[in-house]
Amino acid sequence: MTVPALAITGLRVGIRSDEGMARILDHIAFSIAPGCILGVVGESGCGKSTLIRTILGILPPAAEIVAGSILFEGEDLRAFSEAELNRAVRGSRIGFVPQDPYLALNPLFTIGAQLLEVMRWHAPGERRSHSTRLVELLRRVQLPDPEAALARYPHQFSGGQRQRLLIAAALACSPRLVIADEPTTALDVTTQQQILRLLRELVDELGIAMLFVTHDLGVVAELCDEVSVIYAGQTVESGPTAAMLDRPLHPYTRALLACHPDRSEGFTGIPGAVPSPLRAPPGCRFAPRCAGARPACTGRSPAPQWPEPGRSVDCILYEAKAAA
Amino acid sequence: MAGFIARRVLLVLPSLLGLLVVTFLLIRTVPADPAVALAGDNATPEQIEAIRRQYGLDQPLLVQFGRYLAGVARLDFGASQFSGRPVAADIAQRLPATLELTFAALLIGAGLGIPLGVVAAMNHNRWPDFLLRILSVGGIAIAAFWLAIMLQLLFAMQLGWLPLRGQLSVGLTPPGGPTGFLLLDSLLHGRLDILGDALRHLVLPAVTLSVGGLATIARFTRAGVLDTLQKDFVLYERAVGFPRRRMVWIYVLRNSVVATVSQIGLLFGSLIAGAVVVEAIYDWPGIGSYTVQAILTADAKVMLAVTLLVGVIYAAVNILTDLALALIDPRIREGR
Amino acid sequence: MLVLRKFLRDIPAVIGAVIILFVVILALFGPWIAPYPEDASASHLLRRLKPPSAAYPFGTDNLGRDILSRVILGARGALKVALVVVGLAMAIGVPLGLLAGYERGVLAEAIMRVTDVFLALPQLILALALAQLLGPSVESAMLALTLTYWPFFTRIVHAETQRLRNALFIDALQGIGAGTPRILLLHILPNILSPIIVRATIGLGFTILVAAVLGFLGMGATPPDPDWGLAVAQSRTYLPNAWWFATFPGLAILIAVLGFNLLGDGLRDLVDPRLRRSR
Amino acid sequence: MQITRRQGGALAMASLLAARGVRAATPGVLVRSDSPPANLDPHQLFDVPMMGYALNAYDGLYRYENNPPELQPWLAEGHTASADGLEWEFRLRPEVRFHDGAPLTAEDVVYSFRRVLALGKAPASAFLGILKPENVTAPDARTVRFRLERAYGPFLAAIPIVAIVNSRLVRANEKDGDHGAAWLAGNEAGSGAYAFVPGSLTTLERLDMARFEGHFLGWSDNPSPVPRIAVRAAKETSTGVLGLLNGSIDWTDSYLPTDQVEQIQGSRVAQVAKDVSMRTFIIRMNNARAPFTSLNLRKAMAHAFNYDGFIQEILKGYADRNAGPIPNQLWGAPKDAPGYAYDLDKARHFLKLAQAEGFNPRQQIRIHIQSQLEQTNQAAQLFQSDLQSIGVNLRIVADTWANIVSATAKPETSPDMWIHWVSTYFVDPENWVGQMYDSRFHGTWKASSFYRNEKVDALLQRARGLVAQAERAPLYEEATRQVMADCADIWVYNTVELRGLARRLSGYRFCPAGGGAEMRWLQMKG
Repeated sequence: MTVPALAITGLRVGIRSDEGMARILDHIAFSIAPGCILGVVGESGCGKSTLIRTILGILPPAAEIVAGSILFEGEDLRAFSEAELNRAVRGSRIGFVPQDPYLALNPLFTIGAQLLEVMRWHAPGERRSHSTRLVELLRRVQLPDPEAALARYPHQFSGGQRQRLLIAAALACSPRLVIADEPTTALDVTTQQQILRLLRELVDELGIAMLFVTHDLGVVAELCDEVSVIYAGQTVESGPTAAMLDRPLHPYTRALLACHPDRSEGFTGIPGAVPSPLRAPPGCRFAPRCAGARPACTGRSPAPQWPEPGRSVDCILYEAKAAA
Repeated sequence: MAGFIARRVLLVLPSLLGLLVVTFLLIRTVPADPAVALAGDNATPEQIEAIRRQYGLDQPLLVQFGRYLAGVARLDFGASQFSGRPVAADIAQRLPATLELTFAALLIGAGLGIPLGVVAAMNHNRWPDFLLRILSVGGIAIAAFWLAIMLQLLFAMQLGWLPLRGQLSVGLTPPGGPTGFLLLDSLLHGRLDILGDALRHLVLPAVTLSVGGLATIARFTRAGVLDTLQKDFVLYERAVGFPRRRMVWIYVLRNSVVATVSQIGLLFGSLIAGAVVVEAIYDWPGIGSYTVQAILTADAKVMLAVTLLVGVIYAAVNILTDLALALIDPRIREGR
Repeated sequence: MLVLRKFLRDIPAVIGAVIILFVVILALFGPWIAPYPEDASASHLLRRLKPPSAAYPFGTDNLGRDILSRVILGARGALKVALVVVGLAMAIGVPLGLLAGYERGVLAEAIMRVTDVFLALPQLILALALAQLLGPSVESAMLALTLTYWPFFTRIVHAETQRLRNALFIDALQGIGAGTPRILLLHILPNILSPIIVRATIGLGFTILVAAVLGFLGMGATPPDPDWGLAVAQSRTYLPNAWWFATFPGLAILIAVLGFNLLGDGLRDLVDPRLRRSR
Repeated sequence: MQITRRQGGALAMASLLAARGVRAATPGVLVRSDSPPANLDPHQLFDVPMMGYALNAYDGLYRYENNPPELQPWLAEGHTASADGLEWEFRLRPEVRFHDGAPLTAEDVVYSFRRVLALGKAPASAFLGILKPENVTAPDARTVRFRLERAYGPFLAAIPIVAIVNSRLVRANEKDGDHGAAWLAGNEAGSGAYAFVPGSLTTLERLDMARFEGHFLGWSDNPSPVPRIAVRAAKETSTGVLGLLNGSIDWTDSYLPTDQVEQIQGSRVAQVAKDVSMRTFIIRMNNARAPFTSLNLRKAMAHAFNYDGFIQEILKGYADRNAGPIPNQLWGAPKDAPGYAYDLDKARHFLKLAQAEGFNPRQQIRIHIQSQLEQTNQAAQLFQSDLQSIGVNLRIVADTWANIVSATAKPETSPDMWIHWVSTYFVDPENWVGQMYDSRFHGTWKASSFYRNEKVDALLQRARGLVAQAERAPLYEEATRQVMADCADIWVYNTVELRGLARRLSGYRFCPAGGGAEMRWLQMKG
């Protein structure tokens, strides 16, 4: 078996606040194989952004990793110094596509200046070769008139074009892993489709791994090979996309799917709200909202179960089944 | 770009006219009468009246203003009612000294204030930030002349490193022409001895004058950087591993100095005002002490000319500021 | 309560608040605190310009008055000048800036041109004219300062408002039919408070200092007011010998202004929604 | 005890400051820190800075020297006057040359006087009413004749006011009939002991002068005259004092604050020259307007000012009590008039009388001070605190010279009280009592008490029309006695002028007219 591009196990991240330590990520576990797209799905506030910042090592000063490991191509990223991360990981071996293409580019610098800055830093070399490569990439992401684009400013592009720029930027230093943070939410539906198609093509073409963070199950269904569902900082269920969408195991996944307009007749919704990480209930964090909750759920955290090959679920229900 | 400048210049003209009207009215409301001073200590009331007629001070307001405007249009600002000297000549002689001083102060203020502001912001709520906040406030609060005297005591009296006062040592003669700026002229004439001497004289006044501006610049830069650091693109730049130092000093700073640069435009006015005190203490032969003299002697011609001059400088600096902003921000350049 | 706790954690802001509280107490109860309250106007020729001692911890001034007492008694005037001038300047400058930045066309252009005129008007000349019209007093100096200070607020608010008026959320608000005053006051103003507060806190210090200069030229506080700026201005004749005469009133100005600024910075961090979001 | 400690401190500080001082002095150049005149034309201005310049760059027919001042022949060898005081003839010295080498003749003198009259500015005021331009004539190259409209006692005393200019040079630079006013405002056309260095002027800031070898007096009396003078105005007292202490200033103005004297005296590079002048310090009262129409109130005020406290404590004794309007040492000042003394009981007594006449003590009395002149401020505050103790409410109004003198044009606008000095422009009682209390001068700042007494008017009118001092003196004395009895103003002191001088200078000569600004007597080492 090949080494996964990214493997996270038992990750816990806390943030110091006025009212004590908040467990913003409680236990997160998943892995992505090269050439694979993993969708990480969760409602807003579930810790998706923190997860990305944790992997990239750009947590806010008040936050820290409490436990767990982040293995990137077999190396523990937690062991890297800030300088090493900045020089050799972020933007080079791990590419990043941000959420909002309108806000992510520095408005006062030309596209060329910004993108080449990153390339020069991560792969010192001749300026010309960098710009040649960049132009090629821009052409690859189907940006019109790529040569001229380098001299233009961000506000002179449309949203879709900017997202293409950012995708090209993420690929510029030949990364092994690309993290995409809801890259299509700010775009209109048609553009969204084009971008998703582009991403899929690029992953297949380059054989890289991609971590695709989103709240949109529809996008996941369309794009991802595997899915990992997060609720309130905890991974609740992971597995191949098709299998999971067909037969969700965790009550939360089921509820989530039930909410999706494409997949249910009635718009049901989940009662209650995502708990604050400060006042996370003991045991399973979904228990207070779970229709099938039982007293044991609030007693302790569930242990991960593997009810089918390639699928895992964190729910007491399946502990019982496994035991039986 | 040329259109942009032309538009700005055109917009300035009505403001300047408005400025003149306001000032003229203000000055005319002041009862102080220059004729009394001119007539001297032993004058009879009849002699004072004669002088008043001679200077047209008995004419209706509108006539006086019309005459004055006609003069200004020919760049003739009249003669000082106090000294009888042509106002334009006196100002032309003194203005370069003030400009040299203010530019030097601005240079020090921006040269130190911007980096200090950045450092403070990058260390938000840690000790360099606290220190800078306290120092910059102190800078604004410290009375210029108190600081000036302390600097004089230390550097001119105790250490003897720098001259106490003046623009040039007594033994040296200014090279004269062509620009009127002492530093520039001595350079053009190749008189490095004069240049060095003039620079030594410039240090203490410029530092004193810069303190308030430095504090303002540092504060605005700090606030700007803090604002910018919240922007999505900074997070993005961190996420793709921009070189740290270049990210702060180039990519973040350029976004943060917009407010600072607008401030520098405003600051220039207060620097000229601050020059009044600094010039007095260091005996700097600039426009500040000239203005105070004019105010104390109710010399309307000089006050009007100085007001107009400050207005023009202010407008010019603001146009320059706008140009600088346009250079910084491409969106402004495109008129968005 | 959360706000208060957050504020208390900001040590410089707390220091600032303590200083301001102290100044306010001095301003309110100065005559009861000062060791020699009669030195507001009395003079004692036999103890002129004495250096600091146990009896006169800050020394005595050119008329033998206890400088400590006069520093305490001066708090009221300083507070009055600073708050009134900056308050009035904001009251004039901020609404005009909002209006000029939000509306376009003749009105906005006119406001900005008038602003430019006042911004270019030399403070001293304006102050002189007003002092003559209204009689030289603290009040006319305050008016002069106000008239030359409001344009600073207009400029800043104008620039910031212009920047915001094209923002998406303003479009949205216009779309749902929110009225102009509502948009300006409830939506734009909170977003531009940060530069306003910074400018205002700088202004508090500036005002006290410029008032001192005006006092020296005979356009501000008049003797025997125990005004800090006036004391500093008068002390110049006795420097460098009688250093205490200039130093203690000067320190009083510095500390008061420091208090305003630190407090202002703290407030800025509290009210700025962008900073709030980051926590 | 405390005083000693303070003195000790001052001395220690002075020696500390002076330790590195001497280096800053410029060899061969005397640096003056007083202000240069607002312009260089001695016929347009006549004030202390102008005298500081004109006494060196120009010469007059006569000049005041020494203290008390003596009128000495200068460009003139002497003069004759007709018995009726109308005809005056001055005989010029031979061989006097201007700085450009041209000889100085009677023609230049005539031109100068006519120019003064034509310009009509400050130096003209003594002559405008009594002299017509055509009546100044030159019968020959060395004789100047004046024919006055009427006899004028102070005529000779005013003669030094007029500086003699090089008529050819000035005429050559006349423009649009301005009598060369624009040109001479920035240039020089004199014959004095020092010549202005062309191009060295920055108005009110700096100018340079160089010794004129060919001065008519010659230099044989002075073994080491100052070769070059650099005027560099110091605007702040503290800067001036520091400059004196570090040697970069050789010569300050003569109004050093008394509190700085000790420190300078303790220095090794500088000292203070102290000279009794003729410059009186006066608190004016507006006699023409309530409440000061009341003689009793004026007396109450005069008894409530702490003269000794002000002179001894605030001025450290550097002033002489001068109980009347005329400086003590000048003729015409009555030696027997006692004046008013600080006595709060008497003040209360007169205050009661004033109240009986209808004065309301709650009424606020306003005293205007010249806020940039610290002494007026201190006097007002001292007065205020004494008046408070007898129940009079005095309010201090900070003001400027220009505003006050404009306000004094009319009794309605003139302040209740204000404070000023009267300097010597010509050494004659007319300069003080004559112009201050004759009602014909009402409307000028000097007469701003608006005092009116027909007897005094008549006495002063007569004194003005006589020439012999012996005849005039009793008239001025009588007028002065009357003014003092009417308690028109509060006369405080006669100034001791305090000038900081570098120790490398010697031979300083003081004269109340001009305040010692004549540089030709100075000797300089290094």
